[in-house]
Amino acid sequence: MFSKILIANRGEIAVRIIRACKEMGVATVAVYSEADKNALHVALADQSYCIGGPEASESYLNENQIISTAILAGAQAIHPGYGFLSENAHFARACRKNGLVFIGPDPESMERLSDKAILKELIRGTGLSVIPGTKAVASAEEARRAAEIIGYPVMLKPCAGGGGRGIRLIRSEDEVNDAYYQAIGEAVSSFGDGSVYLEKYIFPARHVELQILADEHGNAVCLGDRDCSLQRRNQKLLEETPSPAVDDEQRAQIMELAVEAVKQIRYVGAGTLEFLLDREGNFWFMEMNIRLQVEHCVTEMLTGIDLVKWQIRIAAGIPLDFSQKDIKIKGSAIECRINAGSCGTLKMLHVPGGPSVRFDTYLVVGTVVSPYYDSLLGKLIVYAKTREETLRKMRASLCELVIDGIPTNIEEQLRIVEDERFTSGNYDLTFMGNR
Amino acid sequence: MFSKILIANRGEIAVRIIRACKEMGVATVAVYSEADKNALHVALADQSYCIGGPEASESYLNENQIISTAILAGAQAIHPGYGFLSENAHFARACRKNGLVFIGPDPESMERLSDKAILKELIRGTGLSVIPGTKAVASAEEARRAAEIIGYPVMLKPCAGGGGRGIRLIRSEDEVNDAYYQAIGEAVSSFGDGSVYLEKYIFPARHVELQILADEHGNAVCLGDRDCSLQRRNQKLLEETPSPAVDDEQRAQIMELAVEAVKQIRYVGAGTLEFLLDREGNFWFMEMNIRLQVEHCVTEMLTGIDLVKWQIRIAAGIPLDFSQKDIKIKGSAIECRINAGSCGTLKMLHVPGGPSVRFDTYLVVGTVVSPYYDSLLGKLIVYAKTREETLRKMRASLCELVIDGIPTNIEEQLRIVEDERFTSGNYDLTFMGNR
Amino acid sequence: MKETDIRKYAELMKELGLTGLEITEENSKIRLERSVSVPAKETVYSVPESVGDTQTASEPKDYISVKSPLVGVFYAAPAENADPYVSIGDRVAKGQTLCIVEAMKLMNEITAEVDGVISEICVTNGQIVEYGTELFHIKR
Amino acid sequence: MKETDIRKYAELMKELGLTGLEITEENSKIRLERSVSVPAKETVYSVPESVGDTQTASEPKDYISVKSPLVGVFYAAPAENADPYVSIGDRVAKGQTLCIVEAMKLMNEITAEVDGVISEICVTNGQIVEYGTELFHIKR
Repeated sequence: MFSKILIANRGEIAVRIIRACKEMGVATVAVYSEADKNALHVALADQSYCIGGPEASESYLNENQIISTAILAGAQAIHPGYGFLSENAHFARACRKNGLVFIGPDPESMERLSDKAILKELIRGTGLSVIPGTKAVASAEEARRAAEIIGYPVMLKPCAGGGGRGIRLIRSEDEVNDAYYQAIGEAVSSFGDGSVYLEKYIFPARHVELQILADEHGNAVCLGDRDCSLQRRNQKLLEETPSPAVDDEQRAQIMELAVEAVKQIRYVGAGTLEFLLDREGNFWFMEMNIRLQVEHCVTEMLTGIDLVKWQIRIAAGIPLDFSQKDIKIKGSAIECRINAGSCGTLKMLHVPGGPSVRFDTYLVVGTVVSPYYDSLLGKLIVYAKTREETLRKMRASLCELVIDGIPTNIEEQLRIVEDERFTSGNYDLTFMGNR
Repeated sequence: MFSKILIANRGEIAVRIIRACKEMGVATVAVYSEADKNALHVALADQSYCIGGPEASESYLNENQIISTAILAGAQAIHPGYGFLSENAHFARACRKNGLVFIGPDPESMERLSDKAILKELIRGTGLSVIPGTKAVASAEEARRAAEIIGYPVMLKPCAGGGGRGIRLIRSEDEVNDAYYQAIGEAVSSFGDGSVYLEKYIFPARHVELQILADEHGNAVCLGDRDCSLQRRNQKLLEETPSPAVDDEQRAQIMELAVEAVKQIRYVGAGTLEFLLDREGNFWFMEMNIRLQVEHCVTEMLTGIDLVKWQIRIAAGIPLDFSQKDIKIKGSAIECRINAGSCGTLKMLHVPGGPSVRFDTYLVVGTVVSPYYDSLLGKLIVYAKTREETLRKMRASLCELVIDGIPTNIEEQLRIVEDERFTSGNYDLTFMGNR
Repeated sequence: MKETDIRKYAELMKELGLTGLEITEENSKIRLERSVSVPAKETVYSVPESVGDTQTASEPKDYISVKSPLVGVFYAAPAENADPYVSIGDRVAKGQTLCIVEAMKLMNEITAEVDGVISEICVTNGQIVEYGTELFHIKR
Repeated sequence: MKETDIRKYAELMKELGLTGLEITEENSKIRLERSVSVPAKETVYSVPESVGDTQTASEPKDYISVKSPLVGVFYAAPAENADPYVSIGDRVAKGQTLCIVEAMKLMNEITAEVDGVISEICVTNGQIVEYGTELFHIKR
């Protein structure tokens, strides 16, 4: 096991990881930008080093500075959290070169799995269904032929794209030509790369993902699913486990397939398989996240398994001490992301409490929310034996939560939690007015 | 089920009960004294009524005012919390007379079980061992004869006593005479009643108690044990479950006996059987608490069962929906009571977080700790899979907890949690220098 | 005293973190006071309205408050169609019944503690009143 | 009353933790008051010492700070037994090497940005420095 870990992140996830380390008896090194010198993660860690200016590129994305600090401070491993360097194979390789353990998959896996085409090829071989689609199409004619085979509606997506930008929907054959040239133009102007590919358009759909833990010794376990259909412009707002759209039998089936797939691709670490779930109950594989997710906490509340600790243990070569049969999917857990509406300074914080209420945050009185980083202030997570009770608990907790001095989306979350579509469980990706 | 409940209490337990009601969809009525008008429980409840002056006798112990408020507000039941009216059979009877449900046992049970002699008689018949002792002894000679049978050392206790006052230890026959007359004198001057009784002195001993839930339908379940040996002058400071002094086999045995005993005495509600555990592993029954305990939360963290909600459901006649085999004693939970050292006004509060960390409190910025009520500010409770990890988690959480403006015992709790006797689990009632 | 001097002193106080400054020179005297940084109390958890106004206690009053000694229902009259015990402007004598607060079927008569004139009736007939709710103002 | 006197008294109050000071001399009298109560901001979660002094930024400075542009180990000299690059009192020219900060086996030379005289060396040989740690003061 490691005796000292550097946390290459900030905000609530840095706090979360530092706390996990303390509970494991592992010393912690925080790094921070000039904008974060008064931040909670800096105060909580055993050692803290300022590594650069407020811009992430100067600090939290500054690979050399972070590795150099880890070496100087005597850390053996680096936890990247989520975002920033967490999916950066170059950084993982640099860690290894400097004798540091990157807490995540090895750089070769990262490269292999970050190439969508390779990943889909790999997954197709495991028994999971991949969304039908093409590689880059060279002409409108080729797009038309492919669409014929896949079946309308289809989507044209930029190969170099991301974040939902530059996507065109094609409902029938006569729309192909115009859409193709518009998509190419947009792809060039947005990403400097005009190649586009075709994919089956699954609608209406829910975003359902499966949490995986896999160790070096060939053990892999699936910790259930999460429904993340509540998004605005591809940003998740609220997540729950288990998904109200998936019945126990379906869940058991897809979990088994997922474990099998992860074993086949020899993945090691914490990971997430993301699917689109259609009305007929088919799971269409979209992509794999090879890091901790923001919403990992709902899975922790449901299963009682600490994902951060297991990430660290797996990186240290420790085998999982539980197996699939130990995972009980009982009750219901919901997370509401509490985001800042704009910058501000925290004047007062009141956090709801009681059994199975958790608020993961970096807020302390005086915390300044600066424009440099994302708007996530904290995550309110509650668990209860039934979804109905969990909903009431979330409502009560949202009502009790007070964040004074920073505009937040608490009111919006309350409206979502009280929305009939949400309470009935009958919602999909269109909930927030998305396509 | 009730649609509205009045909470006849204040502080952290009133907040705890109100939150439980919100999660159950039950409306809440708070009552408060003039000293508590800015208190959190007043702000959280759906309705709040001032019922009297700061002295508890004028407010939280004012039976008529509380019942009258319940009737006016349209509450169907009253939850008394702990302390105040929670063990008051007269109040429970007054509730019933006014068509209100008292959330606790019925007044007849309360009277029967609050008489120590009757209770011990009842328990003796159930298979549990009661501490050997006498009823009131009429002379020094009678005391000597009884001590001969019980075996030295013995204790002389005032019949009217409580809180550990006026107790005398007798190690051998020649101490009986002096002790007897001293004890009588002290009992007269302290309690106005000179009758004393004899009890076997169990030393060294641990205070171990068992949590029970029993419904009207004859179901009774034991939710494991709690070790409360860490006391100062009979005040519990820190509690843990399971007790490190009890092995699994012993635990299974005593839990079974306890369930049997509770069924035999036909107890209904949440209750606690308190024992002294001697070095040979014998459980000696001391007394029964017929209400919620302060330390109920460690049991909740270990078992995942919400005791407050079940108290309310049981009072509404709902049968337990789980049985003994569903109760898994896995992992370890510890509670540190955070007490005020003196009065003050809260300037700033920072609460530790993360998985399985809970802080039940009534503190919000501006809260005034007044001299009228007890010193409990909050309860820090943590849970982890092993006792070692729970200890580390508690240390980290105590270090992170900041209560600014009110002197507290956080430092003392840290010293306890780091004390070798505590970490090894090898402690008893003498820990804090008690006899 | 010149305005510029006052400005100078005020600036100085701010810079030096003073809350008071008094200067007496020959036959002139100046005294400045300021309050520093907003006290923490103002960020306090909002108090529910039912709690009532705490400030009145500290203000000087030219009347005596009659407060409810218990939680109950306020009745201005002895029976439904009867005249109220008192109206605004009525002269009342110490010990005179002013109203009834009903709790648990018991009619609790609230009496005047002083002689005086009813200057305000603070509650309405049938209203639930708490411990400490103001019922009447009596002017001596 | 002279501004310098008021300043002097205020400083004294701060140092001695006084909340009031009144001086009567011949025909002048001065009274100063300050509140000690720690402002709310200072009760904030304590900042670790490594963060450095934030106040210096706002104070007027008569020197140029040379700060470390990276995390690393500070070396005053090019080799173990060599003379240090600069000492206090040395005149330095813009572009002149002042020290080395080593990170990941790379020796990063830190150079003077202005001509001037070294008035202070803020760190010691072999010390770990962070981004922004002050290394030297240079007086122009």
